[in-house]
Amino acid sequence: MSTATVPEGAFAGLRQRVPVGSLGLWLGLLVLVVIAATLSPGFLNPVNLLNIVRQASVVGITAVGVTLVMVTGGVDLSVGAVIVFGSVLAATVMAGQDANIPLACGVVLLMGLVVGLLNGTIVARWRVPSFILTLGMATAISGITQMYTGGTAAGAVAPAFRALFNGRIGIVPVLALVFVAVVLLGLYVQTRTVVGRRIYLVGANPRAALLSGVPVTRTRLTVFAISGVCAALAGLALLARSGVSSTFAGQGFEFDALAAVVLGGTTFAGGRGGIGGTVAGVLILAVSFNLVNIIGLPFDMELLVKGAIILGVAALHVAAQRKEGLMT
Amino acid sequence: MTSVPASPTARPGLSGFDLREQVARLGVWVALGVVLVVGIVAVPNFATAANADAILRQAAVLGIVALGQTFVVLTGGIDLSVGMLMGLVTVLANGIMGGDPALILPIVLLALGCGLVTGVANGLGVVAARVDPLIVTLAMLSVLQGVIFIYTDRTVGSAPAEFRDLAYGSIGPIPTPALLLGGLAVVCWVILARTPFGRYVHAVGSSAQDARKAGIPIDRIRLAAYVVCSVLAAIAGLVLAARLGSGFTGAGAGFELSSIVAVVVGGTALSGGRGGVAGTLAAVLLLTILATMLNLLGISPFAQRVVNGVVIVVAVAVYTAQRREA
Amino acid sequence: MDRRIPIVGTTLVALALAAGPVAAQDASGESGQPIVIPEQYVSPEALTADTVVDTSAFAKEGPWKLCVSSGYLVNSWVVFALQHIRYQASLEPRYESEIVVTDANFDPNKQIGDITDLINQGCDAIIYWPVDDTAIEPGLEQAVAAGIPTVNVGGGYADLPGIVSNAYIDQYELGAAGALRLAEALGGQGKIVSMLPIAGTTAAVDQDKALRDVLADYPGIELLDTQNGDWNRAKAKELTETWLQRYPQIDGVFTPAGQMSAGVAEAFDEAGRLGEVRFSPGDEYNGWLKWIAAHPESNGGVVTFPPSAGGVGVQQMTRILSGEEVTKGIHVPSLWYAPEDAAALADEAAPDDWWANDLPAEFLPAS
Amino acid sequence: MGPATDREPHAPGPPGHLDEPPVIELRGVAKAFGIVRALDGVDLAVRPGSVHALVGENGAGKSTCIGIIAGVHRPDAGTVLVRGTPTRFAGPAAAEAAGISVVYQEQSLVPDLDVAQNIYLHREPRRGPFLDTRRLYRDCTAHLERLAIPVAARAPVRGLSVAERQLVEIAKALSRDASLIVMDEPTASLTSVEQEHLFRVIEDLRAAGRAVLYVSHRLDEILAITDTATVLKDGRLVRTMPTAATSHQELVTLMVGRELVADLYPPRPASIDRSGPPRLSVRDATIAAGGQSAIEDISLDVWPGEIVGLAGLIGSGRTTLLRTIVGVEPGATRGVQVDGVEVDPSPSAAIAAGIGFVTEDRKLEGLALDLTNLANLVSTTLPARRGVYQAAAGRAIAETAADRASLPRRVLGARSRTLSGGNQQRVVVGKWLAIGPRVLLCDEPTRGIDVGAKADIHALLRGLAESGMAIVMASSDLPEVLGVADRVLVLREGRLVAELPGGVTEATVMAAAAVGGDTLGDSGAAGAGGTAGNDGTMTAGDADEPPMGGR
Repeated sequence: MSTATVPEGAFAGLRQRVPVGSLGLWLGLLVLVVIAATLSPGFLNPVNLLNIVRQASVVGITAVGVTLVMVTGGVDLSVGAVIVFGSVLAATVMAGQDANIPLACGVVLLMGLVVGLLNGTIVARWRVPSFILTLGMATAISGITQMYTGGTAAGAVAPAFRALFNGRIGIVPVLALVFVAVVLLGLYVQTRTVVGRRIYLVGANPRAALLSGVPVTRTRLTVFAISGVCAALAGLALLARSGVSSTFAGQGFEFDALAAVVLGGTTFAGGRGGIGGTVAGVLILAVSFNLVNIIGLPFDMELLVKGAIILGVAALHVAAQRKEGLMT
Repeated sequence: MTSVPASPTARPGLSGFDLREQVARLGVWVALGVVLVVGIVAVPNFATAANADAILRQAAVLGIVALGQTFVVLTGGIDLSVGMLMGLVTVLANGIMGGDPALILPIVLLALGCGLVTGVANGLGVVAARVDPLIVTLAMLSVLQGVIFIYTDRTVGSAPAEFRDLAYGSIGPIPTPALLLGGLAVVCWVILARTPFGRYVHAVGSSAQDARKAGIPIDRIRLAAYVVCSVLAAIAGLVLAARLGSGFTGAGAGFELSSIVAVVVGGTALSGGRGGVAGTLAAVLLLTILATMLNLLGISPFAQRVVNGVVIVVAVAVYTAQRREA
Repeated sequence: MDRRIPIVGTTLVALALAAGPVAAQDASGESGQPIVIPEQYVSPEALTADTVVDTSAFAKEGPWKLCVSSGYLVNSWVVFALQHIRYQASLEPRYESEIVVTDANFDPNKQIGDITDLINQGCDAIIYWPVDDTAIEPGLEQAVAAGIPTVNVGGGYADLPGIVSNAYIDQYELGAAGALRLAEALGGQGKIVSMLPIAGTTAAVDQDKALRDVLADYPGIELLDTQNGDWNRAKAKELTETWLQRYPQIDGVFTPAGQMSAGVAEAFDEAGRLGEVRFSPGDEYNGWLKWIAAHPESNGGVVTFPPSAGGVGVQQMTRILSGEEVTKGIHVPSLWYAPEDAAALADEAAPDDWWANDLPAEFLPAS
Repeated sequence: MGPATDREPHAPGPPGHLDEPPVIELRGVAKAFGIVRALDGVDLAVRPGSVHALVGENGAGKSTCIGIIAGVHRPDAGTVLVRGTPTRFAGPAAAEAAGISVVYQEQSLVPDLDVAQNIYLHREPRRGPFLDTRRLYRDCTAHLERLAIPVAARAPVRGLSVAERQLVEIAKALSRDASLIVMDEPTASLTSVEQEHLFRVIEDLRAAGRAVLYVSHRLDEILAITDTATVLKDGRLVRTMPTAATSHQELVTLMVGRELVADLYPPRPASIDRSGPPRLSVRDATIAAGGQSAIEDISLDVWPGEIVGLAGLIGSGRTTLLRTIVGVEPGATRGVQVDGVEVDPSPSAAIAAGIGFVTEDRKLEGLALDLTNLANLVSTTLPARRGVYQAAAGRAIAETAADRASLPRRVLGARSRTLSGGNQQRVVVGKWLAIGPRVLLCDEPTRGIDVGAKADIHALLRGLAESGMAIVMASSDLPEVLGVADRVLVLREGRLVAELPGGVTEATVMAAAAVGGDTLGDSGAAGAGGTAGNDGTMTAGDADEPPMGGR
């Protein structure tokens, strides 16, 4: 007996194989792209498009990790602080020497892992609500960052680090490639691994997952660890991009990432959504930002439009979901 | 002899009193007590009337906005727009008054009107458009900030002396803003604990579906919660306007998160349904007193931040552990 | 007074200006010296800075407990200003060695509370930089009422009852100097964009006004767009990338803060359009100084935004506590360094997020 | 127990009410959800002073019918008449105002409120604009006592067991001055004693001139207590008839549309070979306070091919025992062996040892409703090679499991939420069959599912046992326990008090469950089940206090 003859089953199977999020979301992105292309002839220039992807890379890399956390029903607001700490730490360890680059990257990723494991342990074992826990963690980490640096972003970026990560291969920015690589890796974990399966089971019904033998605690720990490492990697990306660490630079990244993830259809309730939708969310925000600048709106109007775009896309997305019968 | 057989799960109900649940509920008050005792015993210049006065005045702004945030969180929502609303009220109030006491009443009405409109807009976004509250209010944050900058791009206006009394005056020995906070807290407590509306707020947050089955108009309750939240944020904005005495465009930034922290540290579950304003009030006092103590102890600002983060983490962890056992 | 030199200079230039704006070629003065700008661009409120303040009410015997209320600390400039305060206080034996520092993290409500805490713990003097001048003034008034002098450092000049004195850097003057320098570099012709700090801050407001006032005298220069780069190198770079996409030709960039100058310049460089553009002077942020050293051909030099204002504030405070007569404001002059001289300020060994300074090693920010 | 005269005669019902117009009447009502026609031209009239049964298989349209009567759904076509007046309910509140009260099958209590707050939700006694808390608890306590429901008015609902919640649910519906009470599977999680009590309550309601619309899968109940029966099939009305004029067989035929085997229960094997080692062995399971209730020193052995039934009242520890065996109850002491090998206390260890656990509550613990049935079916196994999920193997496992649980393969890609209760239960059973279990623990395996599906599941369990599996089945449905199990263990207050052969009478079991282990010990040779017993604490005082018992 084959499922192919039954439309319902076939469609669901298809959706599982191509984990891109909802169609409405990509249509929304398309609309924004069309508007931008109409307003600015240079918008569709591949270099510009790739630049937008590169601009989105810091938030995007972060959002991949946050997505996995949110699919399990949690949230990670400490990522902004980890990004900043990561970039500061990397610059300090590098101290301007190319020879220190591997060590610096290693130390930063390890830091992200440790923070993620700490978040995950507290959330999974003590079952503390992750929103507030990671908010507190963010405050503590930014304090530690300042204590560590004495308030200024110490250290210096090694020349080769910038040359490598802020450069291009052909016309393709390396950071855009890193972003794409992280997305593909994330999609692989989400769709092809046991961990990916477990993440959805835990998010959709943790009690059922536990009884089904899913290691719920370890799964939660894993996603927070992934999120921490992604944020640390985003910190490295930020450093590569801005050339300097700053104790101030990362403020707000956690909400940018969160907005992208939620726009992408991953809900706070968990069990739904995924990295595919998140990528669309990240790109929608990036194109919106670009669009607002293209039009050259004054700061006040910029804020109004930004609010309207977030709300509009989210409402469209919700409407599409409701049509799909996912919401009651 | 009781007529209930066996089931230990019925035990809490037997007396209608569960010790652990009560401990969980009182946890934040216990922490507040401990911090107070430590402060009085170990921190120089802490146990003075002047310090108490300062703490109460500083706590009032966060306290009032956190009261409102409690309503929204109880329904299972969240409001990130409160800070910018406070900023807008601060800017408009001082900008328009420009020191003219005759404008106080109109300004108060205008502020409440701003709160009402914002609350209705947030509420409709959540109940009518069914967008996640975090997204709705994040968008609203952006919109309100835009409105502030449409009105002015710099610090404007001033508050007349009569208006400043809202923040700096005293009635008897009690600072006016503390009295306002106390009064609003009592009103909010009565609403939540003693009126049908309050009961429905809890019910909607605990299980919207079941509340709907009971005939509760859940959308209207949610909408009302956002309105209450925004109106209280507007009142907090008025107190902030009086305290700052001028319209600073960035005045309210940060209150969205600090109010949520206060609500959660106060024991209201972010998932909704459980908690109340009493805990929020205690948490606001706890956080304010802690900040003051660290200042009085001369702890470095960087270390203070770490302490703040750890306090949030530990408070919530301990609290969760208590609730889980209960 | 420290302010006299620029004013004298200003007068001279003003005379020279009689022939028209083009004559203001030397408007920025000599390299390494305080900036000099035409009188028409001097902000009027700054003139009250010469008002003499009676400090007798604040005079007291040492030792003095010096306290610092910071509006924010997540910014390397204020960290350096704080280190200048520490250093300067260490030179005056009447100050207690321990300095109390509070941080309001951009919340004016908390800064008022912090100031009250400082009053309650018996501080003898409060040096501060505000979240916003007027927004925290009620707290300062309480301090003054309690007999505690207050000195504002780093921000603009503010004439308010709660402020005993200001060690100020004139944001308008700095902006005007930068704008004039850019206008001259462009020969009075071209299209420019403007990158300002955080919207609503005194710096953004004053610099914007200065730019527009100067441009009013240069009708050949067109201001294409204004954005807020928030003193953030990454954000400035991102905004500039959009400019580069929008405008096929950009002749000049007005960006008087080094963090943003560096981000803007990098974006132009990466787009291969560094050749077409002139920059306004940035400040002595080390990342910008390093850029200047590496790109002698394309930079706008430096108009300093000296963190030593912190030290000047302590000196002013010492006079107040001693009962000496002071003025309402003490101007901390911005110095002008031509591009060729600015490179010498760069400290290649130090991080980018660093400021040119003369502090002894033990007073440099800990890392 | 609970004689009718104890109850407040709060019914206005005048005599001669049978001549009155129906309390509620549906005429030609149709309702579609998307392309699914849930109801198609259904007529239904419920008269005052009558108990009206609504029967049908899952998906027959019963729930939609209730939804329309309760004002949750609005009909696409047809008329709803309340006491003869055409009415359109704006919402649940309007239906409630019209005197309609619903006991939902899917319980509708708000977990963070207490019992009294739930019972009077949206109808709180007030004093001026404020809640009259004192009266709330006073009224509620009186109401609960009147119904002899052993739950405290101030008990938070979050802490109540499923059965206790069901009782509160009924109390809530009865607290309204309703002229029509709709009961959707009210006995699904009740034990026999509680059911008996409920039936007396219903009898009183009828006597008081109220109308009761009674929805149940348990045909014996329907035949016993209802006056009229309406059978739905596929959203259409099949027939309405006086209950007295029909039979079990006829009802089943009408519902299913085909003849079912007369005996609902599969034949039991003549004997079980207990000479070998037991497949599942539990020694001295003890836990002070588990998720549901405490248990103490429970030991049992189950041999291959055997189905052991667990009977007992609410809170007797049936569920806790099962949860302890699979190792999800922290703090429990226990010795569990499968085929003589010790099993660590964790669900994954239990799965590795071949223990499957079909949980009581599908939505709470059984299924991830938002995920596909395929995802749920493979959730217990997740075939992997070096961390990489083997999709093809997973699909094969799911298909095999679906086949064994009689779940159509075409629904594998659909979300579990979209299935009927019976099919959802098949998914739950299927995901445990996927592990190739040696031991299967079932908690209320047929709760709230229809006759056909129920018989399927019974047959499935029997078939699994015959293949050598050891099965432990806890159920409140006593006929089910007696009909399916080879051996029945009776729990009371967390202790094992009796061990009875399958096929004993319900009365025997109830006596043991309510009174204590008088009948225990005769089958001690059958296993360690005999080790727990009457320790003398069971006094006559306890005996007359079953949950629904009165004073």
